[in-house]
Amino acid sequence: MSNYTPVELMTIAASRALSNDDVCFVGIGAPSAACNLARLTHAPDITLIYESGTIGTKPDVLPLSIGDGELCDTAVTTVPVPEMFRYWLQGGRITIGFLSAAQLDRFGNINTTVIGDYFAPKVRLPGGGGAPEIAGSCGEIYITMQQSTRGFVEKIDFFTSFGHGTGGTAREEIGLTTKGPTLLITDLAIWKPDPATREFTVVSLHPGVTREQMAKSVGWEIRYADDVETTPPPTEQELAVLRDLHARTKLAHQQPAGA
Amino acid sequence: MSNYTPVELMTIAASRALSNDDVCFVGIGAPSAACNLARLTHAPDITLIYESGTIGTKPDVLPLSIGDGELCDTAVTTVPVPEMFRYWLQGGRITIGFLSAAQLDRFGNINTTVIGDYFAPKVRLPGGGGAPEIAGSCGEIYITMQQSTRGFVEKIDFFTSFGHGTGGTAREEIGLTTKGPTLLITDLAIWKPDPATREFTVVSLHPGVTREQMAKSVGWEIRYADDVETTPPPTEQELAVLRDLHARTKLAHQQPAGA
Amino acid sequence: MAKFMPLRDAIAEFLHDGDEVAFEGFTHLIPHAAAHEAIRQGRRNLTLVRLTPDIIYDQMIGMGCASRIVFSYAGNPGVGLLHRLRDAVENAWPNPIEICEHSHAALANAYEAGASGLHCAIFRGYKGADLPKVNKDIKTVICPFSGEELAAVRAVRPDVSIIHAQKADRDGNVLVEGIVGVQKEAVLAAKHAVVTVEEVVDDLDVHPNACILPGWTVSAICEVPGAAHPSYAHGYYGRDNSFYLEWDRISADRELFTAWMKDNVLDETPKVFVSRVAALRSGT
Amino acid sequence: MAKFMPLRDAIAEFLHDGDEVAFEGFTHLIPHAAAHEAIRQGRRNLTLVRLTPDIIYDQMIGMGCASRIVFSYAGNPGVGLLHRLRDAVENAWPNPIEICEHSHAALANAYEAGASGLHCAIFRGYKGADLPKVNKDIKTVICPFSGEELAAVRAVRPDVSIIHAQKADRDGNVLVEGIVGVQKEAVLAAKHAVVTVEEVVDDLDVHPNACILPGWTVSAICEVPGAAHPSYAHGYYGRDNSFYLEWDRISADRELFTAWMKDNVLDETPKVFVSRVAALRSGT
Repeated sequence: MSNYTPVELMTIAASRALSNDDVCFVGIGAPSAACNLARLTHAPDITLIYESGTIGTKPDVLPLSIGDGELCDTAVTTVPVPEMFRYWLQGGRITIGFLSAAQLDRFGNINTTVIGDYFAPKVRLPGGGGAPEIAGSCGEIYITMQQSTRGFVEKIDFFTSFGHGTGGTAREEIGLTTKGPTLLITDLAIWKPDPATREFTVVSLHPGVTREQMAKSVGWEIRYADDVETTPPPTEQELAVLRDLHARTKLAHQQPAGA
Repeated sequence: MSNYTPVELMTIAASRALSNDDVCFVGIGAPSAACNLARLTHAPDITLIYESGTIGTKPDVLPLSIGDGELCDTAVTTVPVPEMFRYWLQGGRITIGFLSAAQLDRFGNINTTVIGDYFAPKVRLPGGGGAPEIAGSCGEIYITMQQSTRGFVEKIDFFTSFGHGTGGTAREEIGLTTKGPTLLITDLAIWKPDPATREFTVVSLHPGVTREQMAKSVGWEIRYADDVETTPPPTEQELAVLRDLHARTKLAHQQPAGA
Repeated sequence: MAKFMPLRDAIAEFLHDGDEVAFEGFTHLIPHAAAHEAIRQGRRNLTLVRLTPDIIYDQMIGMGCASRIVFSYAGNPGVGLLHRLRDAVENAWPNPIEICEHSHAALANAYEAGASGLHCAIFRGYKGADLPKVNKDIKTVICPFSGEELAAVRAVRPDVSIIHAQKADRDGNVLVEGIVGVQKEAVLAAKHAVVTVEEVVDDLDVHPNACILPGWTVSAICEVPGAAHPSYAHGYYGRDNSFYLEWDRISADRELFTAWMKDNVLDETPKVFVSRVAALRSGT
Repeated sequence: MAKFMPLRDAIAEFLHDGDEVAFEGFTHLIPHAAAHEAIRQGRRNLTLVRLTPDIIYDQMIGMGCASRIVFSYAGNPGVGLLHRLRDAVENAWPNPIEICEHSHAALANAYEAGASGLHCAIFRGYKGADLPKVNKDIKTVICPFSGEELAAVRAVRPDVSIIHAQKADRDGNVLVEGIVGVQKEAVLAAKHAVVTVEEVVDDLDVHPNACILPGWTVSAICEVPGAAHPSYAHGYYGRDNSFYLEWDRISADRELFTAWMKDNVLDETPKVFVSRVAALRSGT
């Protein structure tokens, strides 16, 4: 199966990292696709939670926003947003939170706030939304993001959410008891933090990806695991289910909902 | 109309103090009867709230407990108990809270916790329930209670909820911005706090009640207003509506609800 | 993930001697059948948490299950005092009992904080009251914006919370409806939750914002119709107000109480509850 | 007590220049018609509070209504950035705008504190994040039981909150259903509340724990069918996802934006909304 895009493999690889017992705090975009792909393939009982308050949702098409009607219609229950953040996220009930970034550093620290100075930004990005507390309160964090030197930077301009700080025991030192970023899945590779330094280390390259290609897309000196694997390509079923999901979604978003 | 009991007049006098625009935090017993009597007579749009979470309730019979099904069935909405105390009581939305007491002093301080020492009580009473925060967060407090030297005491054994403390500006001094007890309605009289000292002062005696009778039922030297009135006796309508309510209630509580 | 099991097994597996346990339900949906099961199994040294100890804890305390109680209103609602609780506090019968006393607002906030994964709650309360002098779980915090002194209370985070609810579906999702009290908070604050339900159904058939506890937040579900008696289950049966009045008489006397508990609790099973509510079911 | 009135009169009476106002609705039930009315009436120097500024505040900011914004996520959900908000922040067009930025958890807690009559909320958050360095409304409090350092944020207590809801009954009781966001908190935190509804009905016909705002908590109710467009109203019409995509194009250019606002807002009335959702109504 070679007829797939890098983003498709990124999504599929992320879905494989999820299990039936997970309770996921889902963001829009690749995480939403990955979580629903997992639900539609190997993890039918996975619990998906969107920050709009929808718990145990099973959308037939991917939502455009975090609060599409589809999410509420198919949820076990829908709670107010303050409750979502207090009882469900802060309450420590989420096993995996997904985050993405405009800028990411080697320790999984994330910026989605500004490029440049905060008070005179070059680019004003959307900001943190749920991310600062997702990063702190979920059992662990998976990051999905396409590699580019603009995004994978030596130093981020703003700490929107904390990953492993300067590495090592930085999380424990500021009182965080959760694991933080444990997995980084990109369009080119799979990365995991080094057990001691917490620096993201490449553990698997997607089929056909070279170390030269990697170096050109990352703004720091990449560390590789001793034994770098090759990411298994998508299976026919994974790809078919993902593409069906995207096709249904595209159709739904192009026309008025009631038409 | 002379054929009424002192407790009936107490209840009726309390109901007269309520208006259509009031939002009342209702306790069980005389307050519940008074509030519902007001609703069934001169204040049909009064809002009654019970601490069980029932807002805008219109019971046909008086509840035995603070959370009878009747309260929920007839409410505009029913909210969780934490929300009741946070958004509705602490949020400053209640105009009048009703309290009663096992022991009451001349400044409207209330004890419903223990008689005797807290850690080795002579009588262990029920405790405060909602009272400590009702006393602080409602716009004003009405107290209904039958007079007796056991209940109307020089010094209460435990401050379950704060009235006017030692009088004067005691409330302001501890940071309370609400009015506290503004009305005390008993089986014998109507009392209001002196504007300066905040000591409860008799402003109206119920028909036929003498000052000698008053002195025998109160454990402190009673102050009277310069111009003590006589409480108007119940009207025929007030008494009829109250007795109907009690008759319906008695019937409902004596037999299983579904029979 | 919720396991469906007999009540006897659920209490045996999830409630242990020495546990801090909350049997919750604010006048409505009080889990009496579960409490009776705990009494039958002879639990000891429990810390019992509940806003309104009510008949349910009067029975557990009188039967010697508890060494500590956390509460905010210890009365038989609308009837009078709780004689067994009084006897324990005033006379140490059948054993001494330690008390941790709050207001409703404080204890409701403490559950909310527990459900929120915090160790404390802040609120405007206890001003001028004496409870802060006798309860070390009440402190103060200064609001950093207004300078106001607020009450702070220790969160309630029980080992087990036990509630009764109307329905569960086959995935273990639980519906609580009507006067919902602090049940959701109690379940989410606890390490384990045991839920008795009136019935297990294919589909809860509710509106989107109903009070639902997803199956993965619950440890055990036990189908016990009538399990709230003499409390009630909105939509199923009414409150047995006459029993609340009757309890005042039964509980006033140690021997009468002991005999009643033997006949109606020790020698019974959860199956008896369905017959106790038969006459209380109405058309609704 | 809620007054039933035309939207134009409600905005004229309850929203004034310089007010702090929250137009709330978390992706669902966003009160677009009310925002358009505020734009038409030329409100200035507003402090706009909202978790997700979204198209609604992109329009108000681009039209010069706001001098300050309090928010937690400034994107066009699922589409991209908000061009008018960016233009204001980056280039002070049409006027400079001050920002007070939070996380969702912080701002949701801040509304909850406002509804609770407090001046601050505490929660576990912002650990290791930079926002506390740039927002003076974020401080810390030490939990007096665990010693944990918690984030404290200033409560949101708007002059006016404006929401859209499904229904009101003739007593002014308002039903919000589906994704309820922070609307209840926004209304209860504010001095005044204006509510647009899809319809006014005799009986809300809901279950006991539905999200209801009693009539006495609301200042004005305005019947404006379709008022949430391009957002949606659960049970009435779907989200106009294609318009959210289209907004990216319209808002990217100042002139195109200005022309669009003239044609579709300044020269229109609230009556237009019902036609905008006609094609989005489904069988549900």
